[in-house]
Amino acid sequence: MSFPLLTATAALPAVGAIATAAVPAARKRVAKWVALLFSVATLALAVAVLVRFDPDGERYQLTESHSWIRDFGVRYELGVDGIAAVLIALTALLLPFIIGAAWHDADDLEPTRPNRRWRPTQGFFAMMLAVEAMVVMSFAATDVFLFYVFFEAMLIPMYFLIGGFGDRAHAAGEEEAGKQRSYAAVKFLLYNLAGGLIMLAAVIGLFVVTSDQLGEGTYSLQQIVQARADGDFQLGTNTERLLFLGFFFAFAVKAPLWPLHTWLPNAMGESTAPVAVLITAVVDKVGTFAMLRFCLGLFPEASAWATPVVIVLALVSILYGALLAVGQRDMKRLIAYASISHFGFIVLGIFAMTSQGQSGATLYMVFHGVSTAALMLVAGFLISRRGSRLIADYGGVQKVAPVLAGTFLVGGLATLSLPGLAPFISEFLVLVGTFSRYPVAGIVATAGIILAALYVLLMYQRTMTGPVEKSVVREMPDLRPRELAVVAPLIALLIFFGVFPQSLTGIVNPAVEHTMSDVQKKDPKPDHPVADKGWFDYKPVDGHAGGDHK
Amino acid sequence: MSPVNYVYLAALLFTIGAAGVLIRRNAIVVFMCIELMLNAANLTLIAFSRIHGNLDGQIMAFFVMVVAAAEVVVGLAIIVMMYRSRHSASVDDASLMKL
Amino acid sequence: MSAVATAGTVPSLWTLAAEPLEAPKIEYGQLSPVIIVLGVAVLGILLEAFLPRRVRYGAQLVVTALGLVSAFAAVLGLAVTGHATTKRAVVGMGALAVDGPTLFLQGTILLVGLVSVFVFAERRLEPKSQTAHVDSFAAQPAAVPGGEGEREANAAGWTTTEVYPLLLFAVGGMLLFPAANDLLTLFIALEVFSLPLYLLCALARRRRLLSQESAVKYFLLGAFSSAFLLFGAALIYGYAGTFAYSGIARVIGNADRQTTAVLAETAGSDALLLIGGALVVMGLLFKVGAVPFHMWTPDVYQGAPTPVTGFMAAATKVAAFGALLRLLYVALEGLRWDWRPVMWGVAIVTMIAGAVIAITQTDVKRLLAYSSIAHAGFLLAGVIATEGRGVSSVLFYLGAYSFVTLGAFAVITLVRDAGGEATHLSKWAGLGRRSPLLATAFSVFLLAFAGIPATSGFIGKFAVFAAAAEGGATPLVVVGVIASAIAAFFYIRVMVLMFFSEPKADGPTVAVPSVWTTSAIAIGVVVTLVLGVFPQYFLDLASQAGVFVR
Amino acid sequence: MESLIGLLVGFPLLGAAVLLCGGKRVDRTGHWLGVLLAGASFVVGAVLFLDMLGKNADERALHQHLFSWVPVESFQADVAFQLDQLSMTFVLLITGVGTLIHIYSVGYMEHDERRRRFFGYLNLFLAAMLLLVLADNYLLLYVGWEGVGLASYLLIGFWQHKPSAAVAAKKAFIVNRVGDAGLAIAIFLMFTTFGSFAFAPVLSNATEAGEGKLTAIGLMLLLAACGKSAQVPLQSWLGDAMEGPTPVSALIHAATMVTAGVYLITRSGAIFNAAPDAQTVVVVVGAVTLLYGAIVGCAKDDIKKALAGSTMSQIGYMVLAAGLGPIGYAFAIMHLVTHGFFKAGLFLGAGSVMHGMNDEVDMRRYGGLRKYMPVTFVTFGLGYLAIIGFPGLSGFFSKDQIIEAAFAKGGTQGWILGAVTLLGAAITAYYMTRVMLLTFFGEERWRQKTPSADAPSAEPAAEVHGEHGGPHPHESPRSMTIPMIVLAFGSVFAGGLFKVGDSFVHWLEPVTQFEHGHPPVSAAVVTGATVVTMLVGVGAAWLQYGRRPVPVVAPRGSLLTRAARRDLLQDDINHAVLVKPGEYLTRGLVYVDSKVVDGLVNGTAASFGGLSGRTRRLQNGFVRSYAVSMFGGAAVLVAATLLMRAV
Repeated sequence: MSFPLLTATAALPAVGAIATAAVPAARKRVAKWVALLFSVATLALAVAVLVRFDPDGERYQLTESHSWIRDFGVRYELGVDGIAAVLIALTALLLPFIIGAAWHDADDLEPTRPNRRWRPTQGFFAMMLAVEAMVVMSFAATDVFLFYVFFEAMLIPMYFLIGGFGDRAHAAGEEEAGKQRSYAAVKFLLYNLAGGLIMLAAVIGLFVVTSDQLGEGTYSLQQIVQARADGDFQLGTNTERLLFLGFFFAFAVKAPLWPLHTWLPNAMGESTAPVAVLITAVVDKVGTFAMLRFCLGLFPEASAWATPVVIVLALVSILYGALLAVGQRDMKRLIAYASISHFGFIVLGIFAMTSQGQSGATLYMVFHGVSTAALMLVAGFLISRRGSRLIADYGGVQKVAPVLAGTFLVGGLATLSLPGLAPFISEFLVLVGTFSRYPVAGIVATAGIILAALYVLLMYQRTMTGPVEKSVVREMPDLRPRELAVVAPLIALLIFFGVFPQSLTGIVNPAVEHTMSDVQKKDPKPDHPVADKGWFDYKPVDGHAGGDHK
Repeated sequence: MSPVNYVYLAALLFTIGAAGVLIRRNAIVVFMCIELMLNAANLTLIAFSRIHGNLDGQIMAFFVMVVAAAEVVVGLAIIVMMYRSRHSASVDDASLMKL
Repeated sequence: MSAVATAGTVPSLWTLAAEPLEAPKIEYGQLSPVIIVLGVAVLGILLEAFLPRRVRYGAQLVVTALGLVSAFAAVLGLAVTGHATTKRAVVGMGALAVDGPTLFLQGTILLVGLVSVFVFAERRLEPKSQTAHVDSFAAQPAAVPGGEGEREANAAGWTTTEVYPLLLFAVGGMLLFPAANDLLTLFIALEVFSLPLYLLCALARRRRLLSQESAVKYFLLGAFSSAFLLFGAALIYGYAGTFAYSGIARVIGNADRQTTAVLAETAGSDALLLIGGALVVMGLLFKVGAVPFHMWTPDVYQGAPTPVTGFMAAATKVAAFGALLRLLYVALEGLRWDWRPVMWGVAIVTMIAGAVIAITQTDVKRLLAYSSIAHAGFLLAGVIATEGRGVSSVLFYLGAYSFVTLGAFAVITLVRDAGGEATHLSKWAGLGRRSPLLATAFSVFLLAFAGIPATSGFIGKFAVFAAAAEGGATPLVVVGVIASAIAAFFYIRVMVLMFFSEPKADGPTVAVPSVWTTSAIAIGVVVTLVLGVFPQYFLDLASQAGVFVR
Repeated sequence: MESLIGLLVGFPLLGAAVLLCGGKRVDRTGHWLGVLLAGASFVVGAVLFLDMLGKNADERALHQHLFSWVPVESFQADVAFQLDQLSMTFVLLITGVGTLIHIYSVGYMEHDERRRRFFGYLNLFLAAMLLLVLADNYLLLYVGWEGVGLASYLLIGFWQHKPSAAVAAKKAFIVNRVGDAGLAIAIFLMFTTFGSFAFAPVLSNATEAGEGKLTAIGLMLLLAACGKSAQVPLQSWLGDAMEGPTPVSALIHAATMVTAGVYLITRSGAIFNAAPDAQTVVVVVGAVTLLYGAIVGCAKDDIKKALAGSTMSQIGYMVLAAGLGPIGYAFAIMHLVTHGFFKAGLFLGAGSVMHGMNDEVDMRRYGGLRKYMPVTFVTFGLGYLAIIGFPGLSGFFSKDQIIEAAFAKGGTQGWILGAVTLLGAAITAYYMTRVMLLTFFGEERWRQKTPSADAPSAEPAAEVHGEHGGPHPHESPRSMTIPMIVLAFGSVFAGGLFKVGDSFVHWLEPVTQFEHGHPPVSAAVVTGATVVTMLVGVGAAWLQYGRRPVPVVAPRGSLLTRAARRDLLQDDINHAVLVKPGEYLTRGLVYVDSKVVDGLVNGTAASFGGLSGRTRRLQNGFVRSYAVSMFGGAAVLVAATLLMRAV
């Protein structure tokens, strides 16, 4: 029995949450440092997971398996493939930055004046860590039920994070802001809860069919996949489709996919920027991840059946999200719609059912997390200076706060997938993967990259350039050291992965191959393959560690 | 006379009692109608007891009577209490809580 | 009579004496829980009669608690010695069944009763009268509200310590109810626990008009429904010639056709059985609060003193579902194909109506009343499932649900303003800011009601739906899931109010409770979480307990 | 030698990193660091060039594989460089002209407080541009392709405080993105057709694929080229791009980046050769743009925009030549290089004029400047002679070759193309003469006080200086004039050098292949016709602007003039066809999202609320109605039970 690394990775932030919450109310600084420390320690464990993970080894590694609820065939089963390992690393990576960026977001209001208003700082950071723990568990769970538990449970702390802590000032006045915020929180929760409950029906259905066919109900992904491979487990066409729909609905809400997306702009718009990052960069990834792991893994035939519709929805998401982003006046909502567009790409990549598409989608999850974090956090810093989310309230910031503007631009360029930055790799892979199976879809999706340029640069132009207003100068100090410390590493990562994505593809590719074999799909062959034609230095397909060719 | 006719009579009584509950306003009368329903049940029990030729039904009837008496004790107490507070025994007046 | 046949003489006292009368065999051991509780109840009456007023509270409390604890110990002893499984038996000359479901539910009821006693015993909440602390019950129930008598009684610091014996009587009846193995016992047990409840409802210290109104409504409707139940019992007797469940089951199963000609004749007419069965079931559905027999629930829940509401909501449901299960599975098993579709309908209507009507409620207690209706629907879904998994899932659900309910109502007793408990939802605004701990506890209960993972509510719901799905009631599961989604809305609404709304200036205060209520709430939270996270042991218990003796 | 290739890109990249991340610490020395690294890159390029000259023509190509970049199954993208003659040509042009313009910028940007940043962007541009021409596969090329787009965006919008500059920068990027999408799709097509997108395997096997596929790839590549090289229909951004500092216009929007499209088409020659339909489209695009740019150039009063029109037109020539296939590739590149010299020189001259004229850009307010700025006048004049194709200067040789090749296309097409190129030459001569006359000759109109409104795009700085009265023209500092002189040399001699013994054509032949085109008439006739049309153009311009005084405020002009001033309505068309509908679509979707999509959700919630509100009224508080409900329920229960049995 080896050291349960995955459990530790999930448990550490949970312990951190408790520790943070237990810090006495007056010692807010201590609580923040505790939270930061735990998130950094979690990152160390996540790195250990990556290091211990052997890309060429078993499909699921670092597995743990214990009985949990025997009656429902539920086991505490953990294990990571390359995709999960990378996503756990992403989660653990982002949390310290999110916490760092949120350093003052939950401080008491008006601390010096007599009408000081206390806010639950400890709770704020504790809930962030709690979310991290649950997200890590969702990525690590190979038991459907176990996954479901954390998939649903993470809604609660998220709900409080969204509804309980808004931007410090709001143009519409505090009361109105409170209303908007609780509307957003409720919408978030109800949407996701509805999705989750429908999934619950499918989860129950899965139990019924497994206990019917395997003699004993089970939720173990590995067991089910194995049984299907052995021919012991076969779902009727209709059953499989219904179950697939149940699962997919929940994931599509979480992802979010058009037309189930409307909660996201509200949630991201009303919450503070770090929480918005938590939503879109961390929590929502569970949805797309689960499509890849559970929808495709458990219901390959139904996935194939649904592919045309899903592809269309993904395309609509891409274009619709981008167009709506162009039309936004509120920069956080703009980023939210941009995320919807990006989630469209991820789903597209997953359901293109090609190696490039799925590897691209996985990388997309990671890179979108980092790039959106960079953009959103800088936007948050900007908003915290002026107290307004409206693009129209800014102008000429570049002149007075060049570093802020510069980082904002880099975040924006990453969002529009500029080559050289990480998201380009993933977006291109998704598009290539899609194009090779569905050319028309690939072309339509490519239109999304033009719109991305439009919404990013439009926002940049309106906020950062132009003549400088006097009030802007007064209110706009450049990035503070803490803020720079949060953003700079993210930007460094974006550049690093833009140049060396290979560090991740090596881990992700084998996992994608397994998924591809789950769904029994092979990449389309080129019409006139040149691989075996030979040219003076053309490398054959198999190696990915090519040397120096003369 | 066939004992089955008693059953029909009991059904009739039961219906009358139920209708009374639905129609009458005075809590006491409503309560009496409920008692009527209980007695209809008693009559049924006894009739069937006779039909089946065993004593179970009759024993049950005795129990029902006891229970009815207990119910009267509790019920009247509650109704009287209500009457004293409101100076009305109309069940329709007891409608503060709704929706 | 054999004596008559052999002697050939007119029976006389002598002959009877010569033939020693066989005393009914009573298994006191197996009946000990009921006997203890009823005995202690009688003792309580005596205490009430002979003890001076000022010591009654303490004495009653001790006696009641001891009684419940020892009854629970008896149940435990019976369970440990195998009376739930191998030694399950019909006792008391066929009147009662002591088997798994009985003991499980009796144990639950006793624990619920015990925790309820804690809430009953709370004396810190009401403002202290001149001489003594007082509880939530009327000083002088017989006095006219607002009259001279009430004022004097209040001034004297009187309390209605009769509530403890009343509680015990109710508990005693409830212990009998799920054990009742013939229609006679069923009816008697019903009345035994109903009558004390009617009285308890009328005993509120504040808002006495509402309290009395609730008692009147409960009483009249309760009596009305028991008349139906009785008439139904009579008709079944007419069909089967016996009240015993086993006998009825035999007749339905055609085993007794040949016994008597009369029986054969009546048994030939299934109409008697069907009508009778429907009426008996209706009487039980009234108690569980199923639509359309639910209308008493909100009014009574609202008007009754909150500790009583909590007790009633939890324990009545447990007892009534126990009785319903036994009736359907032991007596009317042969009619399965008749009652199943009807119960389907009832379950669906109950789930939907409960959830939908709750959306617009403005009073916390009424809200929970409708919530309890919706939960009755979920439970009915489990009832419809097969024996074994269905029964054990319902048992688990009942155990989980009752503690959540108790805890929730205990919280309600603490939120008070000048007029007593502040149950209007608008007054709960901002509770999370004033009293985060209490609001968190209430949130835990709400989340459990909503069925969020990591709470007992989730496991319960899952168990019930899984059983229903396995039993082929998939549409029921789908409706249940939809109803859950609707229901989530109003649970969330309360949480929004508590956490995200600005506290009102004239809002209620949260009274600091004594150890009694605190421990009741704490028990509720702990049970909710433990059953949510480590349910296996209790699921095992429930599934071992899931078989009826016949 | 291979390992030096990386340095080509590495030096300027290092410069960009240091300058952009270094902060205020490098403010004082930053610009010299930029110059130094650009120069270093040039030196490396020169070394490699000399090395290459020493080898046989077939062995000149160098290849350096750095590392595997994105390996996903059959999708194998590498970071690898390929330095062949074509790339070499570009490397020298880019680093050479780039270094000169770096030097020029030291003086030009002297008073700008953000000079360090400017040099950082310039270095970034160099790195990206070099990556573009050195990449050995289309995906890496794409990186450079968008990289230069980014640099262009940053530099056009360098004076961000001017809204017009910021808007122009954004426009440039977005229009370019349309082209980029084309390039991306081309890469997808290559991948699905060949399973690869590296130059070598794709191009050497191009003929195996069907013509339809190749045409599709070709058209997508053309779309990319149109975006980057400002060809119709994606031409609209180039004029606005003149909002950037003049050195930027010289380097990026005249000499190097805008010619990337020509590079792409030439590089992909194997594909176009096998797809005649695509070639035809290329030729048409080139021809249309050639005339379009020329016409626009005639009407502009803003000296930079006039030159921008000219750039567009000259690139039209190159694209046209590239579309002709092997008979034109070499000439396209040759014209590209000579154009790089003289157009950069012209822009630098224009910058020098503006520098001396308080950043005034309206040529109608110049006049008679030759006395005040002799060096500028001479260098600008040599560039002028080169571009109009004055015999003996570099533009003459390269343009003449293209016109010959156009005729050599053969058939009606050949005649039409020849005519168009000749016409273009005439118009070129016309508008360039106009620029020359308006700026350096005639009366000194800048002394006139004009009550009318300021010139449309006077930069803010002009207003500040303007308070002291009129401008005081003066020659620019040494750091600016020296690059201009060097470029003037290039403008004069490059063409001849290339022409001698067809050295340039032979140099490129291994990469682009070469066929000798045979015009239907003799080459001498074509050359003669070229010279004649050029003289006609010059004469027309002299008649209009040399003989008569030029009004300071532009006359209303004919319909065509007015349209040309508005860039032949390009923005109006884009606005009407794309922007407005786009705005409506966006606004509509915002409405749909909140009212329909979200409305459905909220509506569902509300309808449950409504249902709840109605249903709860059944709970009317009356015991008797509760009893009715129970009684009814019992009846239904009984009836249902009986009914189940009956059924």
